[in-house]
Amino acid sequence: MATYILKRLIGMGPMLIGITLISFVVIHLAPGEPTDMQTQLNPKASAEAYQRLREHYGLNDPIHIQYWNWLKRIAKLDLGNSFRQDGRPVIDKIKEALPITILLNVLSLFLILLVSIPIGVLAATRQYSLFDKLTTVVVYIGFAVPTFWLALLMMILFGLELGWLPISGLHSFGYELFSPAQKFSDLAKHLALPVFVAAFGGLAGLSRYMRLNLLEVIRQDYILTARAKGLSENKVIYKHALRNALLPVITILGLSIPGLIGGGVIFESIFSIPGMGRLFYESVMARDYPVVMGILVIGGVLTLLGNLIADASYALADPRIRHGK
Amino acid sequence: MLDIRNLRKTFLLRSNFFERPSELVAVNNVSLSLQKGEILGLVGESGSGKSTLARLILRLLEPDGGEIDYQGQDILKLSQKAFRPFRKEIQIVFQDPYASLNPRMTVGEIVGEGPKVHKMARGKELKDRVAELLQQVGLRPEAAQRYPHEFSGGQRQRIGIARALSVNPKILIADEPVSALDVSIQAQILNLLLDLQEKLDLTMLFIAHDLRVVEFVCDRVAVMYRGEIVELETAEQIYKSPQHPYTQKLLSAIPKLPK
Amino acid sequence: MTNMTEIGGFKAFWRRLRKNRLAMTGSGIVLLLVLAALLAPWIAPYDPTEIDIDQIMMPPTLQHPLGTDMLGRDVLSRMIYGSRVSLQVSFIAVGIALMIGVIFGSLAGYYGGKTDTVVMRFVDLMLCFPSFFLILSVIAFLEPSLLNIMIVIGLTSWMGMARLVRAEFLSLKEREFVLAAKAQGIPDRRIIVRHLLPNAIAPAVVSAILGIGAAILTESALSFLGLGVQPPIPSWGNILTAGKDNIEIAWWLSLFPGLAILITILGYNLLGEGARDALDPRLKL
Amino acid sequence: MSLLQIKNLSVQFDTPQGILKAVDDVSFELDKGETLGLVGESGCGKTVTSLSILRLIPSPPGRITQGSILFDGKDLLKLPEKEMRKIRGSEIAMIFQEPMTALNPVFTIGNQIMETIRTHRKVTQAQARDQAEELLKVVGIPEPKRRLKSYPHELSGGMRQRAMIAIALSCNPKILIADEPTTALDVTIQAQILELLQKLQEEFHMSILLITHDLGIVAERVRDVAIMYAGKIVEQTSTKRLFENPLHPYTRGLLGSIPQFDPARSQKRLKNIPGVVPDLRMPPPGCLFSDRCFMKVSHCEQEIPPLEEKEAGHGVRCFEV
Repeated sequence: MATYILKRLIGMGPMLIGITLISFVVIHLAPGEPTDMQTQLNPKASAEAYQRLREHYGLNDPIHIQYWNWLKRIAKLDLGNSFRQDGRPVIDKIKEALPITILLNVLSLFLILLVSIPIGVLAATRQYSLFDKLTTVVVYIGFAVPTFWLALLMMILFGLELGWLPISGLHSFGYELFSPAQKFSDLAKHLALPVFVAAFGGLAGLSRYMRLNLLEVIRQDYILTARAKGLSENKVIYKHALRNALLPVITILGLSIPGLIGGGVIFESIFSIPGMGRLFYESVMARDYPVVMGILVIGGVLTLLGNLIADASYALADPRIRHGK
Repeated sequence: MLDIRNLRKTFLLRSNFFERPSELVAVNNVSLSLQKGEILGLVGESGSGKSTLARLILRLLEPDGGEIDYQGQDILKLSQKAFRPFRKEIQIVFQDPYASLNPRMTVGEIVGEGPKVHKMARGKELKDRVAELLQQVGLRPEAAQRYPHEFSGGQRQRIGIARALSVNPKILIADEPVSALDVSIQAQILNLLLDLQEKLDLTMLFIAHDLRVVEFVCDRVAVMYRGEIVELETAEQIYKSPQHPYTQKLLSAIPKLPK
Repeated sequence: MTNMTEIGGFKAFWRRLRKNRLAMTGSGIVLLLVLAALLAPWIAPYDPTEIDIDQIMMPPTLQHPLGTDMLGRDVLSRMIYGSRVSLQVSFIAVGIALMIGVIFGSLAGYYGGKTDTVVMRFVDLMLCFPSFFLILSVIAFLEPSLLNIMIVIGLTSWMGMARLVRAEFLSLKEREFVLAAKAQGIPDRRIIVRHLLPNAIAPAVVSAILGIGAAILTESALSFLGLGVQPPIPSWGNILTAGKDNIEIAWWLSLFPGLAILITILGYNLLGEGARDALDPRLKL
Repeated sequence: MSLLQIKNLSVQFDTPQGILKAVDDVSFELDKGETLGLVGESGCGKTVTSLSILRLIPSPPGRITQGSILFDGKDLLKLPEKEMRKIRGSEIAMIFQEPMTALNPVFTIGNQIMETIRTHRKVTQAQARDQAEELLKVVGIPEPKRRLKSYPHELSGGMRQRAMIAIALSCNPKILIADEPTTALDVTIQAQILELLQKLQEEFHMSILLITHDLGIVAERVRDVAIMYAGKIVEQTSTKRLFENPLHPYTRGLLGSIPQFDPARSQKRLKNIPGVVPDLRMPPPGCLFSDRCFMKVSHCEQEIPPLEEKEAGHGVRCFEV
């Protein structure tokens, strides 16, 4: 196992280079220059100042040298400084935003697993029942709902009409003065809508996947064997079938990481949550190249790590892979 | 007719991704010669290398070493392109009648593709040829318009045979042609193969795991075990006095009907 | 191995699809949408860009069944015209993705070896990035035009199809009917076109139909963020943006375009899943 | 005395193309300690019959429409599900054709044997483990202690089937249903497994219902035999008599279809049965075998022949015998 992980880590090397290369190329192929924004915003900037700025960012070097220099800095975890007014190091901005995004996604993943697995199982074991048909309809609609629209509707309903939940940010005014319990409930209230919205599409997808998968497993011979042994139906489903049906979910979770991070752009912006998605959106709009490249690289690396963890857990969970033939 | 000398093929097996791949010698120094007009049986259990041998002869797999002489030429030395005309000469019938027919082509297209590509017939002529082939294997010519899934296992196997015969081969390799079929259908297909072999003067390599079938169909029988041919004798000799212990074991394991 | 046994030709596929009520509902929705887009100038009650300061922010009335926006423009007309954007973007983007996916997938699957390694590494690499991040960065730095959006969505959504086609090729090329074709000396190109592609394309087509929904979603999300189709050209996404800006006073601006997106995507999903079942009846549960 | 008595069993499946009578009016008896062979080709209803005994027909689409299955005097078809579960795996156990797919890939062999024991017997984990180890020894798996911890994929095909047999034997069942237990195995392994079953039958005083398509296996291992065709039993008698004097044209065709070596090569072709099995969703009226039958008379296509005793202890479903 350890050797496997080591091998995979080594194998990630070329992928990392690839990630940086794509991030770099995407930004530099686009027309316009990082300096445009700063010079345009400041009409007094002279041609001389413009040149100085170019020099400062190394924009006069040939493109491959620029990449090489950038790569060398990344290797030292130096992602440069933001172009925005504050001019803070990119890595600091990401450090602030990343935990929020991770918290949001972990919570919504939990919600997804917690709700969709039982729904999938119940729908599969009661195939063609009213419950099955109902959840199928809900799932189809869930698949098709645009998250940003759902977010708006939720804001209108729970925030404006009912007034139950706050609709923006992570904390209420005066958060610092709250007691720990108040802080917790305040945070929970702020997170409720975003987590629900973030989880919604996944809920639909996974419960449908779970249902299909379990139905497939139930048709296998070993389920017949389990029944022929005289096991109760609960044991047949929850021990023999579920274990096999859950295995592929691990892979699915691994594959869903980039989507979760990417989906953040929309609802983090809508709910004004200072996570990676919103940071990315704001940086893109402000042409803050160092931050954009930094997030692309970090996002890619996180996905790689996520996939590695998913593969390793799959290998641990499935004896056929764990023990080989 | 066909001389196989010291044919070898090794596969690299990766049983799971934690371990380094291991070697599996599928065909180990096999020499075999097919006489014109005979039916040579090749019998062995799963994993004995008999199907790999068939694929090597057809050059669907590239061997690691050895020679195959056909009409005075080592066909293994030919480039794939130079080998193409020879492909008409050696044809194969596969085991699984469900996997061996393209589900998105009509029976007529399946049977007629070979003659068409090799420019043996076209247009009306091709149509007639397909009809003739279908009749030869006991199907109605109207079958040409239908798709494989409309036929039963035995009928599909007939279509597979018609396809193999469509390019007028001299040698027919039958790779477990009846093992996926029910006994009563099995007998129909065996009889058909025997009829066609006689009528078209085919040379046949008949591969099977069932010694009963092989002994009934074949003139000579080669017994394959772990990539090697352990015994090669006339069917009668194999039946009456098997020499190799594996052949003896195989023979004694066959359930026998009372006389 | 019998999943191919009941497939047959296009007629059989159509017959099975016809029987599937959900799939037929889906194609009905899609058909309506296509009609709305094609006939927009004739069926839209108003000019979608016509400003009417007397009718600003009117809630739905008989005159304006879906209300008006902050410039007094008729929301229904804007939505009918907006369907043109959705349709155009999704079809062309998915067409691009399908083309790239099929070509890369077939090459990787058929030739294997180094070709396969290189192509699949690239696919893995592209999959490492949240595709919305990539789209957003490129679009933001380019002009946010319809053409750019279509191309960028297409270029960032072919990976799944490439994987599907490759996986199909890998399993199909070991199938006995392909071996039989090789044994008959059928040339490579004919084997790919006649034997492999027709059997391998189905999952990619299904994923393309489902991908149309996803592309519509991406486009409207871009418009919503102000990076998509620029006003005054109407699109569902930018009507929704107006809805967000006026969330406290004009609920209809949020509700209807969202509903339109939902129903459209639902239509494509129903059609896509129906097509999958009809293409491969074995998978139907 | 018969331990298991099946009377007039009929099983139907609802298919999109109509109702399929998979098993139609099947009756047979299985005596204590004896073996009955149920023989037929694919789709003849032999597996459906065996699954019906344990009431394991997937429903929907399947359903037992009539008949009774008397086991030890109880009608299994009338038992509540809970009582039925006590019989499955404990009184009547089953093994299947494909041991690889019949064993759950994610649990160890030991776990799967112990599970059966602990479902039906009140024993501790440790006792169950000892019993499981003993069972592995009995079915001839070397190093039983180590093999308890093995997963199915780590065993060869033959060993997997032995493990499957160990599971089936774990509660000392009165009846073992073996559904094509050797079809997926190589012929040399097949002989070993059949040998093992015979040995265990004596040791455990079991009755065996052996389901197979291979008349050769029946000839060597089975006392009584029933031949099925298209959902019906067409011939039923002792094995000895069946081979001495096969009466039904289908049985005769089947026997002729089996290749047998003949040094003189007098027989150049097999005596085969022409045609194919009819579609059971649209069965023709009359005898289902009539369109493949060389003894057919016009009568056969109108009426279904009954299963009649043509001699003592030899039932045949044919007008012309």
